[in-house]
Amino acid sequence: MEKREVLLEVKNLEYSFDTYAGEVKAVRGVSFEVYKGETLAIVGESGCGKSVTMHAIMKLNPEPPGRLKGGKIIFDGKDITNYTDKQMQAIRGPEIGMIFQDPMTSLNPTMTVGRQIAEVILKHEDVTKAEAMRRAKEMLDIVGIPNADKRIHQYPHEFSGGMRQRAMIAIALALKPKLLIADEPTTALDVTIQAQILDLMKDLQKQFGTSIIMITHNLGVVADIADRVVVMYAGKIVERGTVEEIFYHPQHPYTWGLLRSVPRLDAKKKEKLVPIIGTPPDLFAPPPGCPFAARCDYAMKICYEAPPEVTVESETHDVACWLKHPYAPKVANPVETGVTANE
Amino acid sequence: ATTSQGQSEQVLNLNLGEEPPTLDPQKATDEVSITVLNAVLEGLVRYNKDGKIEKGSGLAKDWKISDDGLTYTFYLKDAKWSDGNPITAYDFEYAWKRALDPKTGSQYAYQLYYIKGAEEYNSGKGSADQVGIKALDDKTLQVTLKAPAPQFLGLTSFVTYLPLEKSVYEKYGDKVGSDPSTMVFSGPFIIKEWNHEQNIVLEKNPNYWDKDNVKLDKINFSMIKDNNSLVQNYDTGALDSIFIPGDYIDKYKDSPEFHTYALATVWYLQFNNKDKIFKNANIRKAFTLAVNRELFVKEVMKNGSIPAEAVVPPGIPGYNGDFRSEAGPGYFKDNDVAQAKEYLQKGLQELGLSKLPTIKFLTGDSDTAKKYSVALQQMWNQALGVQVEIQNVAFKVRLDMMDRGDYQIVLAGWGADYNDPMTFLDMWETNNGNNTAFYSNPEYDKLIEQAKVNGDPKSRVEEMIQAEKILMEDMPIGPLWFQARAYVVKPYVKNLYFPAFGPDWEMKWTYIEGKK
Amino acid sequence: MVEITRDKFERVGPNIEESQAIVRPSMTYWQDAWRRLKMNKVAMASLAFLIFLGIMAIIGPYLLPYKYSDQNLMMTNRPPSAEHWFGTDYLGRDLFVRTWMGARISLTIGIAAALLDGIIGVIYGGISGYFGGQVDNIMMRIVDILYGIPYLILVILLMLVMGPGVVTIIVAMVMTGWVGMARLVRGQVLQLKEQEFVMAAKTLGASPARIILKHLIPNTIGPIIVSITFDVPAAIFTEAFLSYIGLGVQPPLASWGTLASDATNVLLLYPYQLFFPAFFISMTMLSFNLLGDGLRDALDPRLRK
Amino acid sequence: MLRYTLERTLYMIITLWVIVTLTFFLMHMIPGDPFTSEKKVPEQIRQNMLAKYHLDKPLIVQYGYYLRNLLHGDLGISLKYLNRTVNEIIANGFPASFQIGMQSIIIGVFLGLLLGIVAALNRNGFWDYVSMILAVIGRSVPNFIIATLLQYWLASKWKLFPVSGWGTFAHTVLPSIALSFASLAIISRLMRASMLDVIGQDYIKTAKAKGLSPFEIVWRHMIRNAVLPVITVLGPLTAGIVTGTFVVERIYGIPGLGKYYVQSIYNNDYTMILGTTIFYSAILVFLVFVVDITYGLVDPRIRLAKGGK
Amino acid sequence: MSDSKVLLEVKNLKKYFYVKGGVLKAVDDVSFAIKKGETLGLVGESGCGKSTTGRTIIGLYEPTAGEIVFDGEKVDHLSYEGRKKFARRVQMIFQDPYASLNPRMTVGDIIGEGIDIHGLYTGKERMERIYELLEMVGLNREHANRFPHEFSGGQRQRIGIARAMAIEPEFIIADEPISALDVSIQAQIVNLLMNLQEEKGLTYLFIAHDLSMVRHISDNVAVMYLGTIVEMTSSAELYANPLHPYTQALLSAVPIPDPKVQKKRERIILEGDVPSPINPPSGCKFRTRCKYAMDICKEQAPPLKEVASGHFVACHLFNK
Ligand SMILES: Nc1ncnc2c1ncn2[C@@H]1O[C@H](COP(=O)(O)OP(=O)(O)OP(=O)(O)O)[C@@H](O)[C@H]1O
Ligand SMILES: Nc1ncnc2c1ncn2[C@@H]1O[C@H](COP(=O)(O)OP(=O)(O)OP(=O)(O)O)[C@@H](O)[C@H]1O
Ligand SMILES: [Mg+2]
Ligand SMILES: [Mg+2]
Ligand code: NI
Repeated sequence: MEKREVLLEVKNLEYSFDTYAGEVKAVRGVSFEVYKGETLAIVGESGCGKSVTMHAIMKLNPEPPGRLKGGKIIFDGKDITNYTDKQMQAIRGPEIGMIFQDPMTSLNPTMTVGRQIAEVILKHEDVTKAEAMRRAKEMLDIVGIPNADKRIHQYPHEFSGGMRQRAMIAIALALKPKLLIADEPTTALDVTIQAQILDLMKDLQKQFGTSIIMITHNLGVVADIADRVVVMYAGKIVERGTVEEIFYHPQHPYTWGLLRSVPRLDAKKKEKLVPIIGTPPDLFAPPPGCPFAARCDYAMKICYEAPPEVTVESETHDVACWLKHPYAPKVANPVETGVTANE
Repeated sequence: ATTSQGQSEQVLNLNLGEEPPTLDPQKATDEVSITVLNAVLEGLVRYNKDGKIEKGSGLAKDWKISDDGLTYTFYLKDAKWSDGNPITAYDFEYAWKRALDPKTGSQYAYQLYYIKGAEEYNSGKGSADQVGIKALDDKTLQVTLKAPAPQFLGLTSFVTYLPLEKSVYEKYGDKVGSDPSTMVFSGPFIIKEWNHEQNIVLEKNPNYWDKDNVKLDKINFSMIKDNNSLVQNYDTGALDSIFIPGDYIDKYKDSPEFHTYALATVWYLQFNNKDKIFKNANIRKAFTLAVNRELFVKEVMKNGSIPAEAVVPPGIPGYNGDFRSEAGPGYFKDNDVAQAKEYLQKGLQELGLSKLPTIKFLTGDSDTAKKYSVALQQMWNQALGVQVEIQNVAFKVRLDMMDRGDYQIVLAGWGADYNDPMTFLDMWETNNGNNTAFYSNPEYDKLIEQAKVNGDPKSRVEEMIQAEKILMEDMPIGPLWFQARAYVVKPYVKNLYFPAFGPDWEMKWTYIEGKK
Repeated sequence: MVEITRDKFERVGPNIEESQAIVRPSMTYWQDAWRRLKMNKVAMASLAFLIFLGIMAIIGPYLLPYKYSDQNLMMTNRPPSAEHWFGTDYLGRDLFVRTWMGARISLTIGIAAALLDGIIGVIYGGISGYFGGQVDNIMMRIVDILYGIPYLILVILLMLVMGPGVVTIIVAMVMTGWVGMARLVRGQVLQLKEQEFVMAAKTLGASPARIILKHLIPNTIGPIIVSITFDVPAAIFTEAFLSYIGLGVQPPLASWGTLASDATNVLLLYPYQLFFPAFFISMTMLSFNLLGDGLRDALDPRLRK
Repeated sequence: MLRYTLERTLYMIITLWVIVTLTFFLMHMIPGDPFTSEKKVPEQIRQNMLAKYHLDKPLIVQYGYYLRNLLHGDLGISLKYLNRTVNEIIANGFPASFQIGMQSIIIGVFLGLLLGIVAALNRNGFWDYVSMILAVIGRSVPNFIIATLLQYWLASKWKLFPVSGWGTFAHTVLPSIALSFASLAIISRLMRASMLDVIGQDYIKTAKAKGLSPFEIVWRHMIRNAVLPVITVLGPLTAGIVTGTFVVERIYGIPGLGKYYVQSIYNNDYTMILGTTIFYSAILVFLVFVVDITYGLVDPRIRLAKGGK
Repeated sequence: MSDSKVLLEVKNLKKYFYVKGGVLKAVDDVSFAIKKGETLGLVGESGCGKSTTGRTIIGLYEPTAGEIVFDGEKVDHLSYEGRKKFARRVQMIFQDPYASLNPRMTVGDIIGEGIDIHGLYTGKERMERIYELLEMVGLNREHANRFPHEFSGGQRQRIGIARAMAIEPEFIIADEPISALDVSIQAQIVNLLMNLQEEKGLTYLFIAHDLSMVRHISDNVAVMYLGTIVEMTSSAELYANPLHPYTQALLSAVPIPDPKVQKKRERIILEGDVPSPINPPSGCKFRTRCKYAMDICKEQAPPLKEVASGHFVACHLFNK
């Protein structure tokens, strides 16, 4: 894979929340980069710190209790780690757009959809109100909402869920930002609507060349849209690689577990699902070793004692697991990859 | 403020305290309305500066009383209504009969019951023609009483006797007195403006027969109820005189602007003579004597009221002078604790009790009523060791409880209706509606009845003295104090008079001098 | 740093216990609420002040050698002194003793009225909300109507039937006071009854009474408690108003309301007489309100963390 | 919309009718009649007066008369102010009460919202406590004390305003301020709570992600959404205030309606009691209705639901 | 298994809500039967009436019309006593693991509530039973004294299952029990449900919108659209041979977790959204989004007809 231009680089990000019981270490040393024009998927169980990471990039976490403990965020060549809120205002919108999970609550119920789109244009560009409204209408057209000239005067509650999420996308993309962060944009939607939205995002990415960070639980969605995948667990990245690498050559037992616990619609027969037992650790007191050890079939003593180092599998693929240590017993990948299952 | 000549503006600012409920003279019953009406209407007589009646002080330039004291003939002055029409005897006849007409619904119609046929007409048993009121001509009015009544002459200045022009009555009917436009005036002033709940503005009446003696050009009546407001308005000069709200006497009592004057009003403990405890006279006496009136008026009231050891207040005329001085100052000793204890013992014995149960003491719900009742409660407790429970209830509730005899002791007061001792005495007759003490003594009743029809002033007064004495022996009520009122008045206000009963002020002769 | 040796790479498998374990300390709802309340300095200060008031209401009247009703007509309207810490009133009664006597009455009235409001309101609102539909409609109209009838008529009639006194005042306050609570509980219940845990109870065959008592009311308890803390000062306030128009407690008893209203009558002359009751009314209300605010935060499940 | 209005109106009328009926019978249970006074009048005269005002008839007949007159918009003659009609008295007193009430509501709403917003934005910060203490003091000091103190300092001491009375704008300032404290307190507390609610909403995150400044977020996205709960209380609050409050009117000598709510009951002024009750209740239900409509204007979700698609 | 007896039969079930703006036909003439020991999956887009169907069956809503027969007895319109008896045999598992547990009760009390209501055990026995249930769903006994908020979503859902199992029902309606959970946790729950079914011979009505999970757990599947069933057959048949255009679209919309396959797939994208259930389209309710829509679809609602053995579909395309 040829070297592409890096748009966003997150280095060793650490983020904590100070709560009554102590520090919740929500993100514990996360590094990844997003290339121009690609789609990066971040998957992982609920509470593993995906949203916190994204919010940390955008500086949307409530502070306090939130607190950036360390690391660097470099966006488009600029180190935005210590940007003030004022400086961030220029980034949010024109540089990075964001879509949230629940389209029902992410739009202001008392403002027309058109104005909500126009607002972001007015804020960042020197245009007239009428021009902004015209552009808002255009955006609605682009995201595939019919009758856009009527729709811009309607309120969010007059839109269906899918249309609201489209409107959210219109807001996020109104200024053609370089990066779109989509935090579980389809989780709240029906499969049919999800398919529409995913297609739309792919379309728009082609059209605008936007990079996308896609957060999702759904491996199907990852397979559909992602170029590269980051697997997070308990505030850390356990594995990252291209989508093919992750699906066909997964290296981390957690990734294996994820892949084995989803049923496949295209499988010929009902296979037995293999769940990951137990629940993720509480980030309030993360275990000293590998956070996944307690749920890992292959756990070794060392896993409970020390955090694993990152092993590079290929230029694009690395994994944090003790199994990769030369001392470790060799374990075969238990996942029947999709292709084989299909045969 | 002063005029350009350096002379004071003749404007007087006073506070009425509340909105007059009505300025229809035949319907008005309250002090506020009476005060306003007395300033703007003139009766047959008007009390002069020192509270006396003399011929020509009102619209009647002269009158004749028949020897049997039953027929009064009044001769009217050539006076005019404020609209310029002459004031005639027919206006009086109309107004008085209007008060008696049952359809008018006049509450004070009974003030005319001295007149022959009046009560019958008012209760629907007689007719207007049978009433002893007759205008003989434009200027002569003849009135026939059903019994001699020495107070009658004075009564003709009373509000119910004040007329408006007959044509005004006919034109406005029930609306008379709701607004200055529905009235004409015969008194020293006219009503210029009446802003409900806010103020009333009086101006000098140019058609008044005695206008030369009226100096004030304007009187502003405000309607402030709140004590603090009132005091501050006086202090800031927005008001020229106020009655001092009870609690503020300390503030003014050393000021040269501070004055008090006696009202013809007596306050007393009224015992329920039907109550199983207070039917006993000794108990009643014990409670009466145990009160330290001297201390009470001085430290609690502070307004110049004087301790009362009798029923009829000083200042009420007797045969030849003051009734009080003719009858003697009092019938018992103030704060006679030893005697009171004795009475209590005796009373308890008679009742077969060893100790008094908790006594209920009914009073109103005003701040003063509460204050007074608490002070009395403490005195009884200290002197007699009795437990007294105070019941503060709303005004009408208290009246209702008194009517039904649902009380043991109540704090009550009585002000004169007319300038005669009888106004304080006849209410204790057995079946008098005001006798809510349920006192009954045939001997007393007999004396009062005799005095009522007695044409001889001297023996009449003697009968009344006799009656008062019996009353104080039986003690159905325990007199506490004769009411006085404290007020402050700015030094530049001259000749503002404070009558002992009736209106709050007499302003006819008032003037302003030296106001800066 | 952990030493990496070969034997550490022995496979031991998952640790189910640990993967299920709950590391955070177990805390009941109340423990958690109390903990969060404790962190709220303002609320704790208020609570401390209220406890102080409570104690003073009990012992305050005995700290000086006077009874609340003892008059001394030779010592009226004295300013605060060593003898009379808060001064004396128009009858020479000691205002310190009367202020704490007043605290007794006012706090009793406030707390009793608030609790009764709470009980009636919870029952009424609970029923109205749970049954909904026509029942709710009618019950809420009754509330509207109750609101419309002049309060004073009700109070006067009540005084007539029950005679004046502290109990009457409490009843008078409760007569319309419960309405707010009923509305609150009803609103909460309307929301809660659509929640799945209520449905779950229904599918288990739970009776309406069980659902209301075990599921609905416990889940509104937060707002209920908060509302009660706000009702206490409201009742004290209403009592002050009733005192102002002459329907307060019977003399020689004193409440803060009667003390304040007596004192306003002489405000220009003896301002200190107003100071103490007004100060304590305000501080009590302030404390209850701040405590209520703190409780609201502490009891709000959404703010739990 | 029309249907909805009609339905609401019907409800209002029924509610009013029940209130009138209950009040009618309850008030007659209070001892005495309008003409009982300290000094007894002869029974015959009392009868004359009762007859004149139809008070001698059985209660149910009086009730019938009253309803009939009410249907013609006639509230009857006051039994204390004997030749003034209740309609006149209300018409006469309402403007003053209304002016003071509106002014105080405007002050209360303006300052209340401001305080609430500032408090919520500085949650648990300095301004939060300042606003809370201001608000709570406003609510916790009985208004007879506030009104008296304002009068003492601002009018009597510093002579900035007249002590009492009515007529010029200056007369209205102190009472408006004194009255506004309560509404200010309620509104600021409510606004704070609902602002805190809104702050946590997802669409605020969206607004932030758009790069809006904190001020723009507050102004455009928070206030409008947060103000909804405030609007709901505004109905009863306004009704209570514009119909006058006894205490403040009494202290400042304002020719308003407030005193009638209290005094008519003490005076057994039956027609006045009913008149003020009807007037108050009607204003209340009307304002609640207005508030509902305003609510729809502010919150488009409700507008549609009620209009029916 | 296939010849075992029918446990639940729903006949022409209707449930209408009377709302502002008209009648909302949430469930409009739905019929199906579930045999003992089997699982019927009910799928469809949000708002199509799945939950309403489940809730009406269990008696949380009164049916507007139709019949529900459980084990040979009519169970619609039961008295309170009848419902209580019925409750012992039929239980429900709810979608939202956060909202379905009373936050003020301990886990032990939540699980024990059914035991208390039906007076099954008391005292020590009751606690033993609660521990047993906790262990059955893979939790441990220490958890009995904790409160729901201390648990993760999957653990809570297991508590919900334990609550339902506490009174040993024969039939369980699972209303999207896994949609709120993480993928890895979903499998735990599904496996748990399937194990319980094997052990206790339970019968399920499994409501979901995740077609892959439904297929995994169900013997038969019914596809709902706007309150009506458009297709119903065995799960193998449905996925191998979907007939109704809606079913086809629905299946093709499910992304497959295999990038090569997924990126090559031809998808049938459904235009637009589900119409409002207050004013559904005339005739076939799906016609507004159906690319095969014909004139007749506008006029006539297609009946649910058996087009092949055990394969029912409601579409005019198969109505020759
Ligand atoms: N404001 C906050 N205060 C305290 N802790 C927080 C806060 N926000 C997030 N956390 C904690 O940070 C951790 C990571 O949360 P995050 O929202 O990033 O998870 P996520 O991976 O996005 O999960 P999901 O898939 O549920 O959205 C969680 O343990 C959460 O409890
Ligand atoms: N209590 C109710 N009152 C009025 N309408 C209701 C009620 N419950 C459900 N509905 C409506 O009935 C329709 C079907 O709802 P239902 O909850 O059964 O859908 P569902 O298929 O379970 O959807 P989801 O997947 O979102 O849970 C929806 O339009 C819903 O708005
Ligand atoms: Mg997230
Ligand atoms: Mg559902
Ligand atoms: Ni008619």
